[in-house]
Amino acid sequence: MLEFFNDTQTIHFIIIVGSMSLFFIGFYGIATQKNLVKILVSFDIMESALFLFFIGLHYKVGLVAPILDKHLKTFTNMVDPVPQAMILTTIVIGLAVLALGLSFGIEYYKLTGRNDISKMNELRD
Amino acid sequence: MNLKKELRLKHIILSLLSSALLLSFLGLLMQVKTNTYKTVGDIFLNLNMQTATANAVTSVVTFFRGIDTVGEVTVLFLATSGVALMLSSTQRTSKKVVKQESFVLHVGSRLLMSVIILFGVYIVIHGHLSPGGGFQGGVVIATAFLLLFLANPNMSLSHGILTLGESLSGSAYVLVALIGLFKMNILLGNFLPHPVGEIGELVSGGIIPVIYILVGIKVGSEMSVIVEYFIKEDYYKEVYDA
Amino acid sequence: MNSIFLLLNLLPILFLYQFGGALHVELNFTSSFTLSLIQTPLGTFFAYLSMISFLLVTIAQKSKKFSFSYYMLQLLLSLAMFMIVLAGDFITFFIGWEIMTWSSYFIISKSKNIDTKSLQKYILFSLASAFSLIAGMVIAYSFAHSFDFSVISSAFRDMPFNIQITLIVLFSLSFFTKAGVIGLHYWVVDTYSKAPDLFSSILSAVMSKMGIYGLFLIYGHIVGYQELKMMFGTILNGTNFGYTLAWIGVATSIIATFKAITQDEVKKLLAYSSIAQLGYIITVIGFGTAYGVAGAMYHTLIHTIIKLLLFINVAAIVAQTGKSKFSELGGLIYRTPVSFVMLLIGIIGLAGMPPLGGFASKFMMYNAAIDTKFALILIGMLFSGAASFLYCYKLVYGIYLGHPTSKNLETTKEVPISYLIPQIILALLLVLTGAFPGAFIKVINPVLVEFSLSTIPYSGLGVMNSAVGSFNGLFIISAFVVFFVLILLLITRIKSKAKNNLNRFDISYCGEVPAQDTSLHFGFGFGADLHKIKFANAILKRSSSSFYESLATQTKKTSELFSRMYYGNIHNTMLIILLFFSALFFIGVN
Amino acid sequence: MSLGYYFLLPVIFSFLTPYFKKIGLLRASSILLNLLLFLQTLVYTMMSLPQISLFSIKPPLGIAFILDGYSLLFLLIFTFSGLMVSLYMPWFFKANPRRDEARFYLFFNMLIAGSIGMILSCDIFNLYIFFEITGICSYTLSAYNKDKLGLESGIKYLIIGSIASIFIVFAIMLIYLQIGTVNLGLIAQRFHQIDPKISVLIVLMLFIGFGTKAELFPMNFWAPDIYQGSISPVNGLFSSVVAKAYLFVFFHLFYLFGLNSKYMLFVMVIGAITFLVSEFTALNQTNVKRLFAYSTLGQLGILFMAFSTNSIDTVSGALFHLTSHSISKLLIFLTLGILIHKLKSMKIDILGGFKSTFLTIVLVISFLSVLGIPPFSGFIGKILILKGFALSHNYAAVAFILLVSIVEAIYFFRIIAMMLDKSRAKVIVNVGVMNYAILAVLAALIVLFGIYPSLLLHYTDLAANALLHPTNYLTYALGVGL
Repeated sequence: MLEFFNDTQTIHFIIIVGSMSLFFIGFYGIATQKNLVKILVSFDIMESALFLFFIGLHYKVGLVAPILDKHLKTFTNMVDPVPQAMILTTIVIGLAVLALGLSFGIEYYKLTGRNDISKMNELRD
Repeated sequence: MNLKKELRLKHIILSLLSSALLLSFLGLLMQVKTNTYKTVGDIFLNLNMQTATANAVTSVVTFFRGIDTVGEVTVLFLATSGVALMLSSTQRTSKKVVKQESFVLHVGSRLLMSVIILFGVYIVIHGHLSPGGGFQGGVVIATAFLLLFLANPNMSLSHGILTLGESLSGSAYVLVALIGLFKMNILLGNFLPHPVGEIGELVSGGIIPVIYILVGIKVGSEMSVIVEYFIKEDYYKEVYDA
Repeated sequence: MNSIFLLLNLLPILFLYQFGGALHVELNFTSSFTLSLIQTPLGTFFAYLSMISFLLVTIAQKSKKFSFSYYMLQLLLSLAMFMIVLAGDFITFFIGWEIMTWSSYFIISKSKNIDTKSLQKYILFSLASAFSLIAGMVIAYSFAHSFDFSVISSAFRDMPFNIQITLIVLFSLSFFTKAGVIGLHYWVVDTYSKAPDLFSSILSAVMSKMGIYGLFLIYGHIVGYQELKMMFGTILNGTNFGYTLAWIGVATSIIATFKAITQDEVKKLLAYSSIAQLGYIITVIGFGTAYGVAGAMYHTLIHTIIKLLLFINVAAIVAQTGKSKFSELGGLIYRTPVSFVMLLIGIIGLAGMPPLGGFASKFMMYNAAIDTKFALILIGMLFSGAASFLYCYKLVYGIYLGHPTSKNLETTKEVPISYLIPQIILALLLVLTGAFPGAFIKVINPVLVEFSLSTIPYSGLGVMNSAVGSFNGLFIISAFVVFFVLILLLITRIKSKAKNNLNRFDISYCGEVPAQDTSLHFGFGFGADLHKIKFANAILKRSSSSFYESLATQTKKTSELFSRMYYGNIHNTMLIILLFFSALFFIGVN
Repeated sequence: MSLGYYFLLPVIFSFLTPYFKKIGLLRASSILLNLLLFLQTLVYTMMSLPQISLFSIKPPLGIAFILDGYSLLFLLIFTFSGLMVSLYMPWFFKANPRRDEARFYLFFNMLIAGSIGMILSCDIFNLYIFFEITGICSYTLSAYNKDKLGLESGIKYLIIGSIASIFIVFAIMLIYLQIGTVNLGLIAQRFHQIDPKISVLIVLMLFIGFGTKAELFPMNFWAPDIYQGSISPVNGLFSSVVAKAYLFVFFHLFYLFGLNSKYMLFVMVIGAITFLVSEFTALNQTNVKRLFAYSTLGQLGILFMAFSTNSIDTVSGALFHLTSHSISKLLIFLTLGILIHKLKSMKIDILGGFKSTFLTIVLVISFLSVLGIPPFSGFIGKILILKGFALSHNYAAVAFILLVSIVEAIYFFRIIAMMLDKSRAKVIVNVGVMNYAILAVLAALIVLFGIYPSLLLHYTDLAANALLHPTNYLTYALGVGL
């Protein structure tokens, strides 16, 4: 019944639709939300969408994870390891920025009691 | 009232815009021709035997694109320092509160913690053999501390040890890179013996497991620091509000 | 300190004298352009003119304390001018031009009565002038592939007509601003009147001449008078171009003359007079005939001498009395007789009366106008020349004649000798240029050759030849001196008698006897009624200031408009980035 | 000697910062580090270019640091600025004591290291990591004050940086999906084979990403806020290092990917608008930091106009202008640090309220240099740029730059008039010996490059050649003959 999915094209189609929808949900989020935490969440949604998109499009039916084990002795028929490495890096960076942003937000909230970014307007001439 | 209307209008316009962008992105990405070139990753797969690492992703992360990982570790380190810079000022005042944890929680959390740490260490040192590695293992280790904090908010980690772990592992990582430069005239060169025959063994792959262990220590301590700062922060605020 | 800088100011003159006319230095500045100093007859003339002016002003500065930085900046200014007039290419010229701009700016800023607005006016006009120059020079470069004057000059012929026009307009605008052509003179009056008193003499006498040098350079050297003739065609005996320029010059001199008459501040009057005199030079500079060029050069020389003399004179009086308005001065003739004589000589020259140098230069210029048959221009020049008598009179009356307006004017002492020395030298020069106008032909002829114009025949030191006629300056001045001495004797005899018997309060009007504090200094106000003349009123009530002020307001409004965008709402900033992305996406991808 | 030191030494330094602090050698070690890197750069100026340092495996598979003429000039600027700021910081911390001095040094050194990484890396994903390192350092440094303003600027910068990085990541992913590589050399080779619509999308995303960070017009509304909220030496770094690093990357990719013919006009117009809007906005400012922030934006606008012209002369002039602008802005912001500390205000009036001949002279020199007035270094850059525009018969650009420069002159000379105005109340400002030396060196460089431009022009010509004809770079990036 799920043979329908055993087609690279179909999988890619689903991944593109899903990840892009997620991406533009995040896009809508950063465009409309004014709460700092929500904005950071939106950024994370966008990033996650990109990870899905990137990893997903590198999967082709029939390929396996690039790890040897008892049965697999050669690196053939495996998915591209570079996108995975890149995503790993990007996740960590995203995490780091998120943590930093939250700590800024907390500190700012403590000082002013606000987390609405559209009301952050003390920096002006 | 008027403002509300305006706001709603803005939301509608923006959602329309997002949908329009989504549709055109979909249209665009659907018709993308697949890549006709051999990707770098495919070449890496062919070369991967030479590194004697069973996990190709690990060899890409720590060796082929090793400097990325140095950068990544640095980014995490910088973020940790940034978090510490931001939140450290409130840290001192939060010590007053005394709220004893229950005995069950005390024992249970410590039992679980040791298991989790063990699991984390396993993931770290098998990074070149199986899925996982320094980052993942480090985060698992940090969750152990998260558990401790959840059980007992009064607990505090020894910053001296964490900093030492952070600094030494990070510096050792860079030193490994520099030793590669001196021994093989190439930064991050794999200067340790890595015979291909040993592939799949725990000790194999030359510097790759070494790097992943260092990364594991570093990520573990950094994530613990971040977790501590955020947890204490939260706690501090509750007290402050009450 | 004064003596050191006096010596330092001597150095460029010696340097120039040493090379004698064959100075040619080239310096590789960057790979694409070189700095070069080349001594041309025109440049040499202006170099000596400015260097000697600096020397004289430095002598006058002995009497007052000036800081080290003031002297340094003044030295820098003189070197910059040296660089300008000897430049062989536009880069050197421009570097000198800009150093001149900012060093003079800093000197002006040291004045006591300067305000930010005047400083801003000065620097912005100077920079506008410089930027117009730089625009011209890079456009010229794009065709000639060199900044060298000679290369650009030879490439000029092959440029498209609109580029040629653009270049001429840009360069002219730049130099007009420096010379203070009407409409672009907005900065001149404020700056001249508010600059340090002695420095005003340099501004008026030397710095404005850099604009004239620039015009000579462009019309005579870069474009060439022959080329101008070919480009624009001829009208009567001159070129169309010269005719247009002459109208600008005449308008400048007429308007500035009227404005000068109504001024109450001494230095403002001198500033307007300076604009008017430069207007004459600009009138004749474009004629494209030998006599036009000669007249312009001669008047440059005379105007430099006169303005140095007058400004130093006024500076001395201001320093001595602390007053700078006609309404506050008066009756100083008894207290400072030497200064009075100097000023008298100055205004005789300024009015263009024989026998002094001023007459020779005016003679030359009027003759040039007659020669080219620009009758209307000639009428205009004569008209403003006649009107200039009025402000000359006001100058001498307001300060020296009439009655002292306050007590301390009656106890003023003669100005210090260091002020008088340069004045005496300048007065002598004025006499000499009047007596030996022919000597100057020897200076002019090489320049005319440089501009490939016909030369002026030379027939003796005292004889000034022109297209229409000639006069013998030596003879005139001898006759004048004889008559002057006779009349002077006569007057002193009468005066010596009268002086003993009369007091200034020995008058009564309508039966009333003036009290001690009644001001009897009335004449200073003349010119106020000029408004009643329709023609003069039309000139006087118009001012370029409203235009520039509205420009400033517009700039401010624009600035406010733009700064409203930067009001720091990060949400909107983000939205703008996203919308910008979307817009570019829909435009670019689809 | 290895290019890797530019990144690895600061990394080790920052990892060990707590221990340096413990033994009390924090400031000294930071100075030493920056000095070492600067000296290494000086050594590189004497070596043949390009130079390459490999990581793990040679390109195009692996990542390498490549130093060509273009990056050499920026390397000089960055390491020099780093050295100057690290020499300045001891005074700053003495004047404004902070608890977190160690963390400042950490972020400061990594900011320089990240910027240098961006200009050296020959791999676009690696470049992105350095981009993030620079980003995180700049977010934290702008929030370093931990007061309302500082945190606000930190949050703003972080949000903007996140948007930029998302677009860049997306672009990198699309590139990898299309041509299976992240090596700049290979991308350059294969870029034209990308599906045209996707290639436009990639360019657009890179443009938004780097353009936002490089403070181009419709995307730079945040920039003045950041300057206002952060401390002066950091302003100096933002203006002379960080903004220039993003500009470097922008044009490096612009020319490597061969986008110059298609997008030249677009970038030029955007640069022109940036210039116009910023200079006009600066007129209306009363906060001194914002004022110079706008001035920086304006100068970046000119640079964007000039860099996109595709002519060696203009680009060389632009590089000259960039160098002199970096020096001037560093000088200005370091001086502002002194003034703000002494006069306890950020209003523009502080520039009229101090009495120090030395500071007045150096400030005037830097202002005149920014305005492009001879005999200071800014003039050479400006005349070369104008000459380049004229040579390509783009007279509109010449007229535009000159007209807007007058607007620029209005506020610079307003400040100068303020400084010279004797009627204002003046506070005597003593500059420390070290600051005296730093500012004197910077001012001397401005004058030196103004009267002896060949010294710098040699490097800018090299850089312009390397930028517009990156064949050497490409062979190294492709790992040919290694």
